[in-house]
Amino acid sequence: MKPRHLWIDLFQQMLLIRRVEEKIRELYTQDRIKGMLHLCIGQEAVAVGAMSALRENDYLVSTHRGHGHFIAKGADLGKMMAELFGRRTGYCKGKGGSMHIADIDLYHLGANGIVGEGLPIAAGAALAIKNILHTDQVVMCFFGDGALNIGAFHEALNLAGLWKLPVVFICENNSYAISMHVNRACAVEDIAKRAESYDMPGVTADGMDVLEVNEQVDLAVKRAREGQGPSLVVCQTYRFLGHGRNPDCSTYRTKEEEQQWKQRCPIEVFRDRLIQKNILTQNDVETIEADIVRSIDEAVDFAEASPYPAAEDLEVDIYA
Amino acid sequence: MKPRHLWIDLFQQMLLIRRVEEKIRELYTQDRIKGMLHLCIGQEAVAVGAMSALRENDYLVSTHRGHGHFIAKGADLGKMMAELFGRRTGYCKGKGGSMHIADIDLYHLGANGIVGEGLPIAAGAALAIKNILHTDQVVMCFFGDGALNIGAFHEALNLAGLWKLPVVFICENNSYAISMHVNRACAVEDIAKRAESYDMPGVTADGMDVLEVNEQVDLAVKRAREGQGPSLVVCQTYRFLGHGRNPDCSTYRTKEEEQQWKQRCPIEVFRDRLIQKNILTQNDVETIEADIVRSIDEAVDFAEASPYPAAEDLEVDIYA
Amino acid sequence: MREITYRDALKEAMQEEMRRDPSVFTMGEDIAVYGGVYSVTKGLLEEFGDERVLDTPISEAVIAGAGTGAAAVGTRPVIEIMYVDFMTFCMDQIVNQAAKMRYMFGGKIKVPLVVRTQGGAGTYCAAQHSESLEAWFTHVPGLKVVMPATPYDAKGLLKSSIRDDNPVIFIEHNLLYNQKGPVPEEEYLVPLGLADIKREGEDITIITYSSMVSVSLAAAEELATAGIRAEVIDLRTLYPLDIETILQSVRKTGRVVICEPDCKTGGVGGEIVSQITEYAFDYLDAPPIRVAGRDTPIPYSPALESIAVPDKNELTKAVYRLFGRKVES
Amino acid sequence: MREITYRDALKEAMQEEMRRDPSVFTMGEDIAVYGGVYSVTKGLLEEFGDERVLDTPISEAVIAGAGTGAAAVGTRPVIEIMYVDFMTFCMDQIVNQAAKMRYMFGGKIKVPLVVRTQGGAGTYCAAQHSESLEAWFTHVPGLKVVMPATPYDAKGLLKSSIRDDNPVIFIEHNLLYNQKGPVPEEEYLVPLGLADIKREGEDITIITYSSMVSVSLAAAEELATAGIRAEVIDLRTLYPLDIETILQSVRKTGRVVICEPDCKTGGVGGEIVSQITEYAFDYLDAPPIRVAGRDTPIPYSPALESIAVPDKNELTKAVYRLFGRKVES
Ligand SMILES: Cc1ncc(C[n+]2csc(CCOP(=O)(O)OP(=O)(O)O)c2C)c(N)n1
Ligand SMILES: Cc1ncc(C[n+]2csc(CCOP(=O)(O)OP(=O)(O)O)c2C)c(N)n1
Ligand SMILES: [Mg+2]
Ligand SMILES: [Mg+2]
Repeated sequence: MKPRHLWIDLFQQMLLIRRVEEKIRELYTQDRIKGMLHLCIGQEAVAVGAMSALRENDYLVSTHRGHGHFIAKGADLGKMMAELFGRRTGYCKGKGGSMHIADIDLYHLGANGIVGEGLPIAAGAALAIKNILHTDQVVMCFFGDGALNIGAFHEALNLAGLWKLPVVFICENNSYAISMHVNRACAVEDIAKRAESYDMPGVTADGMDVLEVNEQVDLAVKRAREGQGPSLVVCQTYRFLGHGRNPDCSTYRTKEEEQQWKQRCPIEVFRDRLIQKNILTQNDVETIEADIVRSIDEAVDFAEASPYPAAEDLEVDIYA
Repeated sequence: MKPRHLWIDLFQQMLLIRRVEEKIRELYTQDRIKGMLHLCIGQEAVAVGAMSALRENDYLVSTHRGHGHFIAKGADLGKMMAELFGRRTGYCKGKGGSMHIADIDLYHLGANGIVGEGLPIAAGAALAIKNILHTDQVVMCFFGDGALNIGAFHEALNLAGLWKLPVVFICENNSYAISMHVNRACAVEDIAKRAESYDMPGVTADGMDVLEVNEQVDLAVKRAREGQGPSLVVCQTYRFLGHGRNPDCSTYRTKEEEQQWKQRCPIEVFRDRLIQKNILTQNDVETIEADIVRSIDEAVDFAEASPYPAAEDLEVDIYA
Repeated sequence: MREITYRDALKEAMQEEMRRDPSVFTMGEDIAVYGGVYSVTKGLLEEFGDERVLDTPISEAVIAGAGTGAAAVGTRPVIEIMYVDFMTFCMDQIVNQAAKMRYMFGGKIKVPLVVRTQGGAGTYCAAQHSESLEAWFTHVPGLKVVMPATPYDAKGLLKSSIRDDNPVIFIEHNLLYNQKGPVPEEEYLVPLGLADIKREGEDITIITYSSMVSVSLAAAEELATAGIRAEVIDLRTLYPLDIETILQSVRKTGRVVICEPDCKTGGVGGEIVSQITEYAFDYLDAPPIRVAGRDTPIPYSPALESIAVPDKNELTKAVYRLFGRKVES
Repeated sequence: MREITYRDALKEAMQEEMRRDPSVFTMGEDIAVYGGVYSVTKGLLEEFGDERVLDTPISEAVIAGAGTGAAAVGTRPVIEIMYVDFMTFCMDQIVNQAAKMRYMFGGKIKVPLVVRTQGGAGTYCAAQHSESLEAWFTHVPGLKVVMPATPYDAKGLLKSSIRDDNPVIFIEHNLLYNQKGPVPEEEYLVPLGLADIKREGEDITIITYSSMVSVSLAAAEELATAGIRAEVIDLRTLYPLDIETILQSVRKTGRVVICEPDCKTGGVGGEIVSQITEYAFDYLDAPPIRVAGRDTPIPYSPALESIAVPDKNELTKAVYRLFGRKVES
């Protein structure tokens, strides 16, 4: 388990993600940010718990719901916001947006608009590391429960298990793929058991508990780094809001279910724990909040003050 | 288990398949048959054992190594040979050849040139049966060990397990996909266990024993017919010859291994058993052989006497 | 005549055909309980039940492959692939199986499969949710390719597609779902393979389809004020191509612009230009040209996306140029 | 100069590049122990070991996806997809990932991935093992598409493809593996994007590639005896297209035939005709025509397969017709 003095850091990161997502929601509700967006509010503990098991030069492969991963990997908020605003100063010069945000300098191989497509890419990065680059880097690959039944999941896990690749597969199981409950999509309930088909350990973690996520993922990362191959870690979590911009979830889930999960808010529960254990005071929390708000405001200002790409940029960077 | 009086029938079918395949080999060695071909010599017990668990109007989905399946489904040898000869009188008017031979009247949905592609098709036929046609038909789907690691396997088995479709998946595990040993391709050794990921039973049968195959498949077919959903039956078998036309297997398997398997020839072992149990005499065997040889010769004569398709046929039957 | 949206027109087509023929069923991601991410299938689950309206896992390959298998045994599946971009996951099932099965089997089988999907740029969804891949499918013998531009055509063509005995790739456009247009209450069909002259004109032929139809009509309107009478042909079906209607128009006008939403190189326009050149070369007063999407992935930034795909200005400029008129670039 | 086969030329390219650059590695089905079903990679395992020469399971999607991931982190994978027909399994990985990654990421990443595959009709392998799908890939910005016709070009282009920093679809032709041709002992490269005039002529331009190059050269030979001097342009790279070389020739000859192995509708010929019409309309003495594969799945029967794809006779007849000469059909 992470030493206690790092718990504050975990809390801080989760809160930062939450506040950034809230700001983004505000911005797209005002139509200042366009396009397809998926917020990870409710799932912050997975991103932060998992990523804090990584070294700086470990690779990350993210998903369409990737803001949290990106922030936990150390994203500059200004460049991230600029990307969402479609500005030239964004991480992808405005060409990627939320679903394709990436930064190779941060060892971040991109969000992905296609369900499950991160898995083969992660396997490939891990293969390159193991066979060609000969470093002790690890690749972390996030995917949602929706990706459990797509062919790429099977092919990638089989290859990783077969070749003992240094990759950690993290399933963020928030029970839904858009409207589809995981039990209506996946022939089995115990997802982690699927790891057995690929000769790798599979564990389930409480995705609302940042420390538990971190503990489980840490083991998996160690295994990978030591050459023992891949693991599957299933984190049970919940998205508090709608799938994308559409806030309505009423056709496929109940208010009661939502309420139950919201009571387990990974940030509030952890905050109370930190305060209770005297690791943090209410005052500290407020300072942290204030810092976060300020940094987000700065990021938004930077983004909105930034220029759009010019027409000449359209056909640039297609080829190297 | 099949009643004894049907054992002769099983023997006869296996022998027929063997002799047809031998004839085809002779014919392509003489370049009288062209193109890509995959013989099932050594694997006859799987085709015959499995198929004899079916009713006439149960569907069959076959593979590139499909001659045995097709014969066991009741193919007319003349029309089959004509197809391999690329003649107009063939099952597919010469357009399909070995890899695409099919006959919907025989409830045979086709050999398939693409590894693993039968599985989704089989799932779909089973879905139609269950949800729309409301019959008690069953779909039997063969595939090789090579298909175990392609996405379609995962997606099809998941869907079938999820929706409890009336389909039986039969893996003909002959240990090799061209040159690739199954243990070099599949992250786990116990293939049948993969069924657990899809909420269906998975069993392993001795694919060199026609009665054992039949017994296991029979259970699976009953389950499917009774609405209990799909099963996976892995039949351990061996192809005695090369993968396709190329007879050389020396780069990837040993003569000793081949010898060991050949000693377990499903036909010879079963013949000896029948004779030993006085179900069959040596004389009967010879009569059967003679009948088979005659029918094959007739089939070849029919095929070779048949006309090729005409140039006008080229662009016919693309659309209904 | 009443006006309904493209979305509702499609839904009516589904309802009418499902009522008419019990062998029609539909499956796809989020189409049942949720009613489809573009709400086209809303209400179908309630009316037809969960045997005929199925939510699938995210498994495009098996959706298409199972559709093919179901079609092969005599039912009429309408599968939904949420974005045409995701057709990349089921190319084998569509191209090597569904499209070829009848031919490979010597004509003894029918594969009445409809693949409903939608695509196109214009919604700030970036490179993986904005593709126009129709050209690929026109290159696959055995498939038909349909792309309706109006509610009327959407309904009539979808009904015909469902009744067709061949695999049909039916590509809707996400910018059109909310568009309203006249749709009769009475039943009707729009046959596959027939283009529609959406506006008559004598001076130039604009050949177009899907989202570019309204762009072309707007351009024609503007051109008219400049004295250029443009004929606008909405292809509706890309394969089989209604080359007769095209040639008739071209013989009359002698000038052609193709206005297409997909990227130019390898797009559907190339094929059309080639056929025109092959069959009506002597009628051409000027080279047929293409006003098409740029050869680039679709960028996210609204500032760039809007110039990645043709608009009215680009089209009218191209036409003016063809008539030798000066335009400020 | 020594003569070696197309197969050996490809193998030499692999060997030389793997010796030169330790970040080059290769994976695919049956390529290591077996040496490849067309023996192109025979001996690589022995020389470079099993970390750099990998037999994969039958998992085309992850082969391509892993290739993309490996390329993204700085290595140079050469993946083999056994038949171009099986590219249908990895379209998403190639089209939505490899091709778009650089653009989507704002130019901050390179994806130096080579997809070696082979295809084409002529080997009695029927509809699922005989495709010519090159047109699809030319329609995907971000990809390069290479199709060599000779041992010399095969070697030089594969070496350039491996050194290229972009995803390259490198499509070999199964009828060419045993063809011999001159290949220097010294190292050389053939740059991507440059067509090659395989025969000079003044009267007509035959534009072709891959297996159709030898067909075109044979036709040119026959045409010469009839007094028609044909120029034969081997495109070698289909994307980016060397339109300059094409236009130069067309301006000289005024007549064009495209001779292509893929099926006509939606094929690469349409694009070329369109570009020629767009940029050299006034130089054309006759409509550019296409001699292409028929719009049909490839049939198994040798009697049919042989007429599904162009041959010398079909090409010469088309040329005679273009010159207004009578030919018995
Ligand atoms: C291959 C593919 N199919 C469908 C989609 C459309 N889609 C986008 S997100 C999504 C649901 C994903 O669910 P999950 O993986 O559980 O992630 P979550 O949204 O819950 O984080 C779907 C179906 C897609 N992007 N890619
Ligand atoms: C998707 C796909 N990839 C590759 C091939 C080439 N191929 C044809 S048969 C074969 C091996 C199949 O092995 P298996 O499934 O075990 O069947 P077997 O040949 O042993 O009967 C391969 C790789 C193919 N036909 N389809
Ligand atoms: Mg989910
Ligand atoms: Mg095998």
